[in-house]
Amino acid sequence: MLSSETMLEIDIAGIKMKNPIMTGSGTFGFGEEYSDFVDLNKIGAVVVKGTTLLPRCGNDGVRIAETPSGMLNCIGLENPGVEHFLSDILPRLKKYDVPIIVNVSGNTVEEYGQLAKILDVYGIAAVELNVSCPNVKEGGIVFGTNRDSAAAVVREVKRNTSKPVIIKLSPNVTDIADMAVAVEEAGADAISMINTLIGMVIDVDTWKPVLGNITGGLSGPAVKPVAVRMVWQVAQVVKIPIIGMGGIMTAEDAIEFFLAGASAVAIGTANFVNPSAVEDVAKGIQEYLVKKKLTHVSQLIGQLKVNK
Amino acid sequence: MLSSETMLEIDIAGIKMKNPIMTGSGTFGFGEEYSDFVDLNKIGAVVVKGTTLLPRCGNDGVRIAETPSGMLNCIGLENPGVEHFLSDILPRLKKYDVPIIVNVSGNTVEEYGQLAKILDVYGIAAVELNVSCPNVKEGGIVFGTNRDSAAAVVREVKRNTSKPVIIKLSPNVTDIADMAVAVEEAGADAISMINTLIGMVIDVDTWKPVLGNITGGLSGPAVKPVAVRMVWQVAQVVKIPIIGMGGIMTAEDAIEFFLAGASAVAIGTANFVNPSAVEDVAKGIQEYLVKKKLTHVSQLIGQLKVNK
Amino acid sequence: MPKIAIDTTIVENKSITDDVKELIVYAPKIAQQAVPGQFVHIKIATGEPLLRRPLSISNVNVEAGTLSLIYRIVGKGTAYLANLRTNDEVNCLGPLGNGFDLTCERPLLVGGGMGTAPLIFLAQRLNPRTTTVLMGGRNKAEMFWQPMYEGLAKEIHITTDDGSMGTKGFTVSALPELVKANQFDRIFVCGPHVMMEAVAKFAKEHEIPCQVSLEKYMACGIGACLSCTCVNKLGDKRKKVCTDGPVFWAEEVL
Amino acid sequence: MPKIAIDTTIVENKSITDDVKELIVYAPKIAQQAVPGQFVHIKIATGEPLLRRPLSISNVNVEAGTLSLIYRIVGKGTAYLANLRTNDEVNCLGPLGNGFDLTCERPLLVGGGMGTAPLIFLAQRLNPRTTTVLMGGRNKAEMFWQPMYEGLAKEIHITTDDGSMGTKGFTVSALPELVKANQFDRIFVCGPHVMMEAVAKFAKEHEIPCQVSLEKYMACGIGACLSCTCVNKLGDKRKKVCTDGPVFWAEEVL
Ligand SMILES: Cc1cc2nc3c(=O)[nH]c(=O)nc-3n(C[C@H](O)[C@H](O)[C@H](O)COP(=O)(O)OP(=O)(O)OC[C@H]3O[C@@H](n4cnc5c(N)ncnc54)[C@H](O)[C@@H]3O)c2cc1C
Ligand SMILES: Cc1cc2nc3c(=O)[nH]c(=O)nc-3n(C[C@H](O)[C@H](O)[C@H](O)COP(=O)(O)OP(=O)(O)OC[C@H]3O[C@@H](n4cnc5c(N)ncnc54)[C@H](O)[C@@H]3O)c2cc1C
Ligand SMILES: Cc1cc2nc3c(=O)[nH]c(=O)nc-3n(C[C@H](O)[C@H](O)[C@H](O)COP(=O)(O)O)c2cc1C
Ligand SMILES: Cc1cc2nc3c(=O)[nH]c(=O)nc-3n(C[C@H](O)[C@H](O)[C@H](O)COP(=O)(O)O)c2cc1C
Ligand code: FES
Ligand code: FES
Repeated sequence: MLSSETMLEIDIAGIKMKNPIMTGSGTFGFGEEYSDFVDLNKIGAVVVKGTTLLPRCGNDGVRIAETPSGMLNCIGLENPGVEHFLSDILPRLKKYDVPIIVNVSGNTVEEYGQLAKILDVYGIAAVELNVSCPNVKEGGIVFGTNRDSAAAVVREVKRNTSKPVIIKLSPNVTDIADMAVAVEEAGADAISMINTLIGMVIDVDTWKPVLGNITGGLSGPAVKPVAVRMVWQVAQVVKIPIIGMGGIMTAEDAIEFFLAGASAVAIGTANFVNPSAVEDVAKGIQEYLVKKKLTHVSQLIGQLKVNK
Repeated sequence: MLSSETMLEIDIAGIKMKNPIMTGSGTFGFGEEYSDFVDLNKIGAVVVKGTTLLPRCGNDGVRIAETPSGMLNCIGLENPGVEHFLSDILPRLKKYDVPIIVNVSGNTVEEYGQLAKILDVYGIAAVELNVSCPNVKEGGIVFGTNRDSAAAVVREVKRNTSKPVIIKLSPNVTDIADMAVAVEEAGADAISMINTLIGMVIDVDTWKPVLGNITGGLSGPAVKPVAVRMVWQVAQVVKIPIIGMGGIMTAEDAIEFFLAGASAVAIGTANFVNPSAVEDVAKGIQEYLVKKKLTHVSQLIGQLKVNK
Repeated sequence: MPKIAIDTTIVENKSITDDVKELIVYAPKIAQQAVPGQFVHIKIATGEPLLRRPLSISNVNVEAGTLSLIYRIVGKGTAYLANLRTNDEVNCLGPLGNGFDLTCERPLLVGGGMGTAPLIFLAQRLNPRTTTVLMGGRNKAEMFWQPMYEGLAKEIHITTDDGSMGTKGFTVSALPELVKANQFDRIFVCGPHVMMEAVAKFAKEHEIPCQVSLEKYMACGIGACLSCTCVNKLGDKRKKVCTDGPVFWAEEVL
Repeated sequence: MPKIAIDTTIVENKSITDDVKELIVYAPKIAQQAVPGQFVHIKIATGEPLLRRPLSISNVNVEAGTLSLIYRIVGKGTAYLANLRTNDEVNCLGPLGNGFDLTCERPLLVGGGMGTAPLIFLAQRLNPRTTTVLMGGRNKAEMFWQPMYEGLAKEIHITTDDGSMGTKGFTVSALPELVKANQFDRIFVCGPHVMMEAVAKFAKEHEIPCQVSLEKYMACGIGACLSCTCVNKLGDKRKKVCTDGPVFWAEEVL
């Protein structure tokens, strides 16, 4: 029997984590915002807000809408830019003993490469590629819904960094397994999934979209069944580790993802509801392992019993 | 000002309906099951359970699972077969003054044609093509997620029937607008959307999938934002009418679909929660029109105000 | 006999054990029509949980216009239900399903766990026939049923898995003796699937007509969604537990 | 001053008008720290609605350890909240946001609609300074605030859109006269956006420092999600209403 200290320790693509509970980019700020509620030294990894080359002020108008068991957001990648992150924010984060993963978005394949290169510095554990934002060069196609573009982004980033490269898959695709295979072949070190499903809410009084951006990304418990299914499908076809997310509120939700094949999980929307969710989920998983007389969380990974 | 009788009357691809509230296939049986709760003569159309050439007994094991604001189902197209439908069920339905639309599923393109031909009889208002079931000939690909297969199904059916042909789109695709354009070009008279999103739930106690079929189709309020978004996207690119569905519980939900561009709506999962949902939604829409001083439901269709 | 869906007021929601409660709702139209073996499908809250929950009618009081539903708290819906108070409302859809076939003279009722609930209503309606009840549970704590059968059965036999009350063992182990001592012309059984299988097998061997009451996950409860079908051993078409059942002749479904 | 998220017990949830209620919750740690202008973000039920709801702290009773939240029932969350009873629990996250700047001597408080709520707490803490309150609403039915300001303001002026109480018109129409009669060195305004804009414009013209309190849809409430940002007129970066606000100097954001 391992001690409770080590039963959650895990290594994802070379990123050593005290437990497999990470934060979903955009839902945990830069980590510091949650320091009243969570001991940042006790969580698996902090994945910071989506970062771009230049500062962005994001979308105008209403940016979130609540939906049944979920929410839509169209923040629009508001962020201070990568340089400001490195000069002003990262130094503060370094005082915590937690891997910092930077989620990045580019307008072109080259921009992803540039971002990766700039971020290939001490204090950053990995980069996570957000390929779900519309871009210009590809004529409105999103990198995340085209296997070749997604693979091109991964290859370009791998050429530019020594850090592990995580690519975050969009669920808005016909064949998620095919996307996963493409990015694995291109050299991705890990896959995180799922990003948000595209959705929309209309105000029946004003006849206008509720969100300033018309559509937004759906997250929260509503999407969990889709996320678990996709993680399971991808786990059948790739060897690289999967970071599962989408609607995780409790340890039990997280365990569904592990059983489906995720090696780690991330907590997104749940942080808004319960600001200590990341720690609570980690504790709950530990309790579950003890109850089930297991010694390490890895004993759950991909253990779904399917007899068809 | 039109009378309350006529303010909801609508014609979808030649199907004359007293109101634009239909039922979602598979959620309303053959209509008769709901006759204690709904006056079938007062609803827009009854879309009956998915029908196949031969009787099918459906999937084994657990067939439904509740999810946050939604449910998964894997009924597996249990149905008595088209011949039994025509000989035993349709005669009973003919006594109601309501259009009967038959939802059909084939294993091959030809089967869809055969089904359409067999159903090209008096008493049937239209056929609705369910193209979201895995099939054999295409090697596991689902017709509904491939533009060419979907178009081929529509063409084959059009050749074999004099009835309006509605094709029901699957939301499990990268580009729903592209699918819609393909089926419109192939001659579809109307589009219904959305069918269910594929999802999965795992029992963390037994480590088994809850559903006998491992995965199932997600429906209910959870999917509404995705459905409204897809209807809106498709309404921008096709001229044929759209029958919107996905999570409609109330008149307000239905109105979102009209504003997004649907000409009619269907009620699915809500029937299980409120067995008189179809009539309640129709009444609610009428009240809304009166409140908004509108004279006809068509004044809502596609009226979303977007200033981007 | 039309089914109805109505908002009903909670008259009482009382604890029986730590995790079992009895809900009394005022639903005169359903109470009047209901027969033993039927169930109601209840919508517990406006929003979540989304689906209705099927609960057997464990008894009715036609004069008072009330239904009694005895339920174990097992998940989200029943936990929420347990928090409701007198005068709160739940929507009841019912009465649903078919009932037990009462054309018998000397019935044996076999209940296991929560399956014992609908047999109370059955015992009541079998009166004044001579009725024997056999009930089983895991331990003494689960065997709170006896007072509810007061005056409804000639004799009550109890088995518990751990022997903490009645005879140690499963209900089926008690059958040979009971059948030897009585001339049963019917066995009604409601409980865990394995138990119903065992009792039905025994009944078949002893040529006693046997009815079972099945449980399946249900969405509509009225025969429309096909969530709940089971294999029909006597034909090719499936049976719907919600409308063809929940009560079946054992040989149809087991 | 660490923020906390705690389960709090409802002391009272009383009706003020048809659609406005006052919720008193026992949250001593928050009550102790809170300053006027701050809010709490409350999780109303375990499941749905999913997100928290921001409500201004309309007053605190440090001795009793309670917070008062005055809310209008406008949608799903507030409707659910309105149904809660004494001893029910809600989870409170707070105190959130910055507060009003109290470095003034002769303040004018302008409240519109539910924006009048946080000004009660402000008026209390401005004591013993001489405070004038101007409040506006659509009609008499909306102007239930007066007793809540009892003893907190030197004078209270009221405007209603329909003239059913006080002066007919908007709050801003009453400003010229008030400003002529008093030497205000600060205007605090909380209410509909258009009203705050009008008051801020007036304040600027009359060179009276003015603070406004903004409302935005919020997910986290603690500066992490960027749901709530607004344009910073004095710089290039956006401001977060939940942490940089909700109280801003008018020229920063209007
Ligand atoms: C005809 C019939 C009669 C029943 N009568 C009784 C009774 O009298 N007393 C009693 O305690 N229980 C009875 N049950 C079982 C009862 O319906 C479930 O315990 C209850 O639905 C669990 O709901 P939950 O939200 O607490 O559990 P959850 O596990 O959270 O429910 C999740 C979903 O699974 C379904 N589900 C879970 N367990 C069962 C089950 N055993 N059977 C059917 N659906 C299930 C729920 O309805 C819901 O859709 C009956 C079931 C059926 C089919
Ligand atoms: C800092 C702050 C302080 C507030 N203080 C008060 C107060 O003291 N008294 C009071 O009555 N109201 C106050 N409000 C507004 C209050 O938060 C909303 O009325 C409430 O969230 C509506 O919730 P609902 O579920 O009833 O409405 P719904 O419309 O069903 O809510 C749907 C979603 O929209 C959000 N939302 C709707 N209206 C508003 C709004 N006006 N502002 C922000 N989010 C909104 C909800 O939070 C929720 O996420 C305040 C808002 C903010 C931002
Ligand atoms: C407000 C908000 C902002 C988000 N911003 C980002 C982002 O910048 N980059 C990114 O890759 N994902 C972003 N996401 C997606 C989340 O990281 C996560 O993938 C998604 O929300 C699903 O998980 P959940 O259901 O637990 O929230 C955002 C989500 C939310 C709700
Ligand atoms: C139990 C169940 C069975 C269904 N069966 C079918 C079917 O046979 N054919 C079909 O095209 N769609 C079927 N559907 C999909 C619905 O018709 C509808 O498209 C979907 O449920 C979304 O609408 P809703 O959210 O209102 O339920 C089924 C849905 C459910 C829940
Ligand atoms: S529950 Fe729907 S058919 Fe039985
Ligand atoms: S509400 Fe999340 S940053 Fe303000």
